[in-house]
Amino acid sequence: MDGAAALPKVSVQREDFDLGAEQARLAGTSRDIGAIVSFTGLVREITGQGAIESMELEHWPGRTEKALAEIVAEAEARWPLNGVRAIHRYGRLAPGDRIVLVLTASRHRQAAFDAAAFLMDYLKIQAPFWKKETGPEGGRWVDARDADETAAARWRTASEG
Amino acid sequence: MDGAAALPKVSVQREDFDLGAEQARLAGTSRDIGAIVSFTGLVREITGQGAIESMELEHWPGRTEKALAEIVAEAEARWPLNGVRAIHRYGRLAPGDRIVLVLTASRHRQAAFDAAAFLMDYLKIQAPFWKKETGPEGGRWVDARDADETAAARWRTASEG
Amino acid sequence: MHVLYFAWMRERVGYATEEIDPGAARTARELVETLKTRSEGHAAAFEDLRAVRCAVDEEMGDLDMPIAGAREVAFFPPVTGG
Amino acid sequence: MHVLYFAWMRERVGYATEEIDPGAARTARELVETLKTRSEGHAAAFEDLRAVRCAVDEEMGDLDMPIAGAREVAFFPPVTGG
Repeated sequence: MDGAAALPKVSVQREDFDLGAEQARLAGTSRDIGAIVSFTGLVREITGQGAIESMELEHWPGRTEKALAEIVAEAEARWPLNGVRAIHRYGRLAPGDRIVLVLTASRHRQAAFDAAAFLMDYLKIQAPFWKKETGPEGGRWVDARDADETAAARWRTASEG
Repeated sequence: MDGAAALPKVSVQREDFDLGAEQARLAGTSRDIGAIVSFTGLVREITGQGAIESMELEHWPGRTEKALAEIVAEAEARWPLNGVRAIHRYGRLAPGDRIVLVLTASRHRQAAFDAAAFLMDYLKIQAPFWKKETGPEGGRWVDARDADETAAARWRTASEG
Repeated sequence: MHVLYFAWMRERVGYATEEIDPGAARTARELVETLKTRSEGHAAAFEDLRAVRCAVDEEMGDLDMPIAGAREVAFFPPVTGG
Repeated sequence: MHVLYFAWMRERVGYATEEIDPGAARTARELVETLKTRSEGHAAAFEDLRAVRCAVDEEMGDLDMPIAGAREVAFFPPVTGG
């Protein structure tokens, strides 16, 4: 894998990321990858409280990286992955900005799709990030969505039920 | 959308594609996209017939583009998409080369994930491409996989059953 | 009538397209019976019809599709793209 | 014992961390009862416990987690990343 093992699987950073470069790095010189799925999450302008001007992402330094690493390890235990990468930004973001990237590589497409969806579902409920939106009426902390609990629960049913 | 409507949704081409550039083009200046999913399919070296040297992708010019456009239109009818893009290569490819790219953009992640998986499942059984692998024992046409029919069938059950 | 062949069917027939008179053939399957007699290559291409798909005027379907009035019939193995 | 607050709990308390003596508190929930009395901000932060999650020495759990011997307890609202 030409040193691919040395690539970080998880990053929590203020800076933006480059999808093309990250995917190229993940694929490396492998000839055994048949499928790569990426998920990019972006800041939407229109939210529950109308048009926002910006968003501030708070996190728990140290614990966040650990949470992402745990979720990545769980995905690697569940699916045969040739590679996996998760990047989550924090700090001040504007509408249209990228927030999160998840990349999964596997021999076959179903494993890559499922692992990427799993990573996003678990990240949503387990990684210690909190969003505060700033709109015309000031700042407002985003409420957690019941739908995110439901989305994550389907993976528990699939593996334990 | 700053002319985004003029971007082609479907391309069948000999040339490689650039994931980062394609995703940037799809997102454009939108502030309404919350999720973008990409799927990249690659040529694997080890296949059913051992290590291959190259692969030749034949297609049906004209009809292929029509098939991809039909699948894209079906995805747009099923999910609320802000954008969708499908690129499929033909001609001679080597292990590690990219074959296909599917990109879906939506407000929420589930629609983007589902639409991308649907596009790939349908493309696999409906787009007129045929793969011929060349290995140590010569050329061999790749057999269609029953698993691809099964994968596509789940979308029929979900919508009609 | 224009007939197209793809992938290993094209290789077995020896060429990608030909013009033929469908005669009394009313379906793709009946057309196959005529085509099989044209050469050993044709016979080999149509040897196992379970592995043959077709399209009449670019409309995908099975071998029982009617071909009356069609300009073009295409024969090919199950697709393997993606 | 080190106590951490995040997001709107941090804002209501007025700061992100504090050192406290847990006294006789055996669980995070019992610790909350002590913390609530420290200021109006603390009381506001813990006003609706259904909206409060916690972690003891970085182990996520519910308010009934034991805190005996813990170096650190964190309180935060449900997470909203991704």
